[in-house]
Amino acid sequence: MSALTLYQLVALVLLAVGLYGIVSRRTLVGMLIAVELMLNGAGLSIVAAAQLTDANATLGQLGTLLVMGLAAAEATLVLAIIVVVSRRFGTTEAAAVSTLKE
Amino acid sequence: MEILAKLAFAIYALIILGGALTAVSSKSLVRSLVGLIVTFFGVAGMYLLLNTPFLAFMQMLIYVGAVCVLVFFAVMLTRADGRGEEAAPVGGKRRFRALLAGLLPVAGLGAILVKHQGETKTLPVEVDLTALGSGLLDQYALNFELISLVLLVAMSGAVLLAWERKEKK
Amino acid sequence: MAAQNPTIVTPDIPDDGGVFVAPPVIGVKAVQDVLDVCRAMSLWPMTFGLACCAIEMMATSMARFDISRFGAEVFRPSPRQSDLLIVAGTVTKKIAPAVVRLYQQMPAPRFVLALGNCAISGGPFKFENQYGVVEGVDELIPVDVYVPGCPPRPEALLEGLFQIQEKMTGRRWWPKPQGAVE
Amino acid sequence: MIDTLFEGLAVQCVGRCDPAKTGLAWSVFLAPSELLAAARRLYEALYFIEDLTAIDAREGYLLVYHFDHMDKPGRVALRVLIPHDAAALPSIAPVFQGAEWHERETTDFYGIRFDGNPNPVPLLLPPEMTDHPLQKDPEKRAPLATLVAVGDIVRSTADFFLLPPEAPKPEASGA
Amino acid sequence: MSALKKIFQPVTDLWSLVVGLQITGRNFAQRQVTVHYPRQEVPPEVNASYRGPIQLVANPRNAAKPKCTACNICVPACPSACITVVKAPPPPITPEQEKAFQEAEARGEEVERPAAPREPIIWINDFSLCSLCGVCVEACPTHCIEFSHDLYSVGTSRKDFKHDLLAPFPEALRPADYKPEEK
Amino acid sequence: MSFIAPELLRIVVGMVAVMAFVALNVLVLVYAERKGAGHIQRRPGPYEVGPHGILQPLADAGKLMGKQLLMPKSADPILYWMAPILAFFPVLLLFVPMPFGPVLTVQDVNLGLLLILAFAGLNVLATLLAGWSQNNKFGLLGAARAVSQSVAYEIPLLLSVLCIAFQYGSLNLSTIVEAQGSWPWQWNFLCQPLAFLIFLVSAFAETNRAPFDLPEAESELTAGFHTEYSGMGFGLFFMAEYANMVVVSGVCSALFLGGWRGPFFDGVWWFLIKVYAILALIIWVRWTYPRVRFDQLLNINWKWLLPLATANLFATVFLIKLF
Amino acid sequence: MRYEEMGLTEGDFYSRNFQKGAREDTLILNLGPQHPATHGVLRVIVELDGEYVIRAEPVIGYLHRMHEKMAEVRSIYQYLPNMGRVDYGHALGWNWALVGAVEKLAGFEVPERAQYIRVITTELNRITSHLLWWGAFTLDLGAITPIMYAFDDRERMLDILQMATGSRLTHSSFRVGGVCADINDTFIEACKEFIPHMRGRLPMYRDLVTGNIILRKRLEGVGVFDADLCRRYGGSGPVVRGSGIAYDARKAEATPMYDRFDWKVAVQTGGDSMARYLVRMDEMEQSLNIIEQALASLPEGKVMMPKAPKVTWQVPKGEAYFATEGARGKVGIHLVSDGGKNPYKIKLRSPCFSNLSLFAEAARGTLLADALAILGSLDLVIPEIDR
Repeated sequence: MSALTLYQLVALVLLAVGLYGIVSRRTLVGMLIAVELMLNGAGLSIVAAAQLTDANATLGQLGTLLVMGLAAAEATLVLAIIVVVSRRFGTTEAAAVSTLKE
Repeated sequence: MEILAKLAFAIYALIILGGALTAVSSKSLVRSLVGLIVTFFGVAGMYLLLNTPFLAFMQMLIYVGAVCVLVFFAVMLTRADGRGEEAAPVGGKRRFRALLAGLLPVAGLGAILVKHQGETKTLPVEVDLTALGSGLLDQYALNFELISLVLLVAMSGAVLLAWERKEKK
Repeated sequence: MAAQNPTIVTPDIPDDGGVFVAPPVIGVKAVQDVLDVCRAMSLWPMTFGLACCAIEMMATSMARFDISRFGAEVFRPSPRQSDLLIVAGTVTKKIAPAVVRLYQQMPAPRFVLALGNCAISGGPFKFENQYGVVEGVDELIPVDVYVPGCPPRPEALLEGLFQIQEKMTGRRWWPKPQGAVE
Repeated sequence: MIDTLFEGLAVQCVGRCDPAKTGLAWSVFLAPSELLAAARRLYEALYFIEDLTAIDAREGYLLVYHFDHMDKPGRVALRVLIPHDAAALPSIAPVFQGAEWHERETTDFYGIRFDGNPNPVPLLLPPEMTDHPLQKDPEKRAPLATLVAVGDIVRSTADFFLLPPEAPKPEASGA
Repeated sequence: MSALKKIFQPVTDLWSLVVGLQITGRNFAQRQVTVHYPRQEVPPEVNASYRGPIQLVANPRNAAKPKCTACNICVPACPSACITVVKAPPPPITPEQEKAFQEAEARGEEVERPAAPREPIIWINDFSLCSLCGVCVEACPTHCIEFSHDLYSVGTSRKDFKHDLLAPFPEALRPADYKPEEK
Repeated sequence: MSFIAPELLRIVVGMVAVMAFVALNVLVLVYAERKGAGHIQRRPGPYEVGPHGILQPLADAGKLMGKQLLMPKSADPILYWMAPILAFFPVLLLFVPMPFGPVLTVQDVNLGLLLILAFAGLNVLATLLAGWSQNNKFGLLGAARAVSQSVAYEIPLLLSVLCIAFQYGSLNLSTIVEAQGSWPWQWNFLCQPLAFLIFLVSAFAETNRAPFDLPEAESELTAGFHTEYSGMGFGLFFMAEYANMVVVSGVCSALFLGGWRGPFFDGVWWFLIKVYAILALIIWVRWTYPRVRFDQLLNINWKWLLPLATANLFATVFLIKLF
Repeated sequence: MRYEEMGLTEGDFYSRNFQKGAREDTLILNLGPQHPATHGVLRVIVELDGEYVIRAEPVIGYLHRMHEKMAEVRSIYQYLPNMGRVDYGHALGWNWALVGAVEKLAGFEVPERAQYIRVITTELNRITSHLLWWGAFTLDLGAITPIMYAFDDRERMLDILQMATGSRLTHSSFRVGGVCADINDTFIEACKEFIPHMRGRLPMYRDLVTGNIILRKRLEGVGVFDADLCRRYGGSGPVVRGSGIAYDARKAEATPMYDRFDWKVAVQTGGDSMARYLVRMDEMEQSLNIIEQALASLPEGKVMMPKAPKVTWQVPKGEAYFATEGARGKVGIHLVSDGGKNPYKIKLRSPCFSNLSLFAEAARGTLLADALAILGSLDLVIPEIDR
């Protein structure tokens, strides 16, 4: 198996585990952690593809940097949301928050 | 040397796997956060293997230094210990759905990946920092600006969301 | 290790507030002796003042008497990090559980110095039909060295420290003061 | 001044004392029901609470509240007699919040109940302790007349319990 | 003016930090005030005024005996009941003496039985209770109690502080079963 | 994948040397701190244990090692023991790119500065884990404080470091040191005084030293985040704190004070002298000032340091472009 | 465990009681009884919302030493030494309060020299007390060095005081009708030497601590008490003088001798912790003035009144209230006697007790660090609160 495939498989594993986590976790924080896993998988995949093929290596690294920036922004926002939710509902369980709609 | 690199890869892969599994399966959220950190370390190691040390250090700086700390804050807001909300056993149905959600896309993507293995360079080259910098400012300036905008919006959004409490007082 | 002293010899396992993880001593005699000297020279007291004697305890750690010359100035606020519990002052029945608890929270090897007459025996507050004072802290926890006085002068506290060091290592490390009786 | 301050309240006795001999300027005897109102008058006259305690005497518990003034010194002692077997009186903590602790302390020592105290838990003594250490043995209690300074009586009700049989006794004013 | 002050405020504020460093720096260079205790001691004139555990004054006529007359005034005077004094009993009377006395009494003579010596046989101060208040010293009618200047007493047992104040007096009377303590 | 055996060996030897260096430094610093504190307070400090108390740190170390290790019943065992290790061992890594001397660097990393900044972040995590895992309210409060403090002060620290990095166009510490001259007026603290000050202040905060020692504010939180640690658990935190101080001083001396460059002769001695001078300043400050309040701490950062650092960065960039 | 046999059980009554009124999303923090900031065995339970204190309750009584009970089992003479232990910081204030109450009740005239000695030693003791507070307070605020400098001077003063009273801390040298020992020339010389020395030290204190920007920012505007608050809680001493009320029991209660000296009541109008701090710093200077004047005009004569009462003396019938200004505020003794061997009742009016009782209200809504600064600025001595 080529090196690229191996890296991609690792990234895929991260994606899978992240997906599993996001479904099985019931609190927002747990889901946030799962999302971070997936984002890492994405970053790894991009870098591996850029470094190990003839694609533009700079582009790959920049892409991953952008992903990291996104991750930071997302974490900030989710944290704020969690703060608000936990203050309002006294819990961070996702199911409890779904009562918002009603 | 090839052997060494393969060994390193295997170790990093195991670290990532272990960390990721801890992160999604641990009952205590702090432990799962620690799993996440371990995963970050593993990924950083992989970046090193890919000869992108800059990304590896940025991974540490941003993910471990900033994102994890933020998540920790979030964790502290919840009852995150072994008796917390996350501790209740996951029902079989839920677990099945989760497994399904995890495995289905992966199976598809994995199959494609294994089937269509691309060409691989054996020795990835390190990109000069200046190239990265000029890339950010010239070619991909728009993306750079966009991400700064996103960050800004996220920050102000977070501040706005969390502001409420002071007004109440 | 000074065999005559039960509170030092037993690697006593605190029965409250903590899980015993590692034994404090290693089985080799020479190592133990070296460790004992180290311990004797680095007795970190707990910041625990009860009454008047606490001020003299503070005075001892201040510039004039400077207990730090003997390595005992690191007053730790947490019992987990301290070696020496200086019971400085009157132990009332209301505080007694806290004293016992603090003692139990200290990891072995730990030492107790009763400073002042109140801590030794209730001192002037021991009278018939009294309802509030524990008549001697040794009714609650084992005490290694007693320093009497009301309050004792800082010199006496230093002597008490030397006495503990003597108890741990079997010898007195410092000369006797000129003015000492005996 | 104190005369006028308690105008309209059912004061049992107002006595003027000699500060040089007793440290008190006024000694005022009240019924328990008037206590809160009297405290409020004192508060409005800018008095501050000094302390409060009880004297376990033969006639009952004599509660003594000391007030003083920051600009015009002169201690006012409010005194309330309550019987041993119904030891309760209203709390003045709504007016002088500082009295809360003093009252809790008095409850600890004498077992006197203060109705309306916002936090009536033991203050100084351990909560497990049930007896009240400063209560005296009944045979050791002394009559109030030997204990307290009534002072020169300015006015008093006719049935005031410490009213000397004849005109003000010399030793009543402090000796 | 106030605007100017506002601008300079941070400067003066920061300067106060420098001043602090200056002071501690100056003290760093200054002589230390520490008394290196076991090697040095505080000046004796300081200790001379210190009230240590009480001791008995020697008898002016016989320095080997205490001056105390065992009048027991200090015992109830002590607020914390730390003094134990036992007066010496009268010397034992042998049967012959007793007989002689009785005979003399029978003869109607004034018999002078030997009186108890005005001396203590036990004088214990439980220093662990003492509050060094000096009430006993002031109460003593013969001024035979004084403060020592012993600042060094420590012990490993509570019993160490039951000071036997007769110990310094070799000729002091002792109870029959008294065994001098090894020190 | 440029790992070759001598390189590996060099790293291993370097790590061992670094460990020895750190351990020695911690001992010396503990002694120096206590002695310094003593002299500032006009007393001798440790004096009797060994000549002038020189063996005091050894005695302390021996005692801490021989002390019983305890864990609270309600603590999370894995995290509880992970925290001190996570606090101490990454610090060793920070010495890897440290330019001790012209050739005396464990491994000349091109992104050395970035490495230091990246791994310094682990310290925060260790504090957090320690504070959280011991299940003690004081610990938790201390941890929460530590995090907001570190996160806040990392920004001005980064910005002030970036100024230097921009100036030399490099993240390699050795390059930066070499680019500075031998004489004090050629060092960076003169051409970047503001960055130097900001770096110093942030360094105090990042190493949790007084007057910014809020995570372990004794009078408020007893021992803060390490309240429940005993024996070597506490010892590791203790060592990490001092090792962090050495790192910060090392970086400061490399960035602003010319590292191993010095008048007359370049070399490791200059580096050490500068590091110890900064350490002395840190100790001196600790024994002089009261502790700031928590909100003031953040205010200093957000209202003063951050704008100043940003302005400084812009000015630097502008001037670099100008010339 | 032995203490359970003594009728004490674990399980905390106070925190359970406190928890009853707590909100759900707050943290309840238990400071003490062993906590570095509480100077002994005070315990404060606080409810924290983040770093903000929303409720605080001091729990006291951990050092309750039954002084009022002891008064009923001991004669006045035997009770005197206790006074040195009520407030170890300013023992002579309490000494004076008790002997003053007895002298008032019995109508004794105290020789003038004895009164002067009382003034000198009491004021010296006041400075030691303030220095102790100053050091401990700065220690609370995180500065470690000032307490060392404070203790330098304090040690010198303790040496001087020991000459007159025989002990360093728990002085009990006042007797009914005088003082227990006359002062000698060494004492006077030492005092005269000490006054300029101390005057030289105060500016150093000011520069090191008072002027320090960190300290000022920690104290200014923190814990503002107004006169009404002080009145409602019965605060006294520097606590009211920091709020702009020139109330000093030495003047208000006409403590003997003080009218002969030229001194001012130190007042600050800020009402915050800084004001209380400054009041105490000023008071040290005023005390030095008083000592200087007293030494200059020290009369000759006896130090005990003739026929001074002995151990077995019985207090005459009646009641007396004597108050003087301790270092922490108004120290009062309410003495009730039925003419028996022991006093019928003695009530100790402790300034710290009243001052601490206002803490709960003052701390509401402040930061945790501010609450501890307020606690420190009250200058608490626990045995005096618990008695």
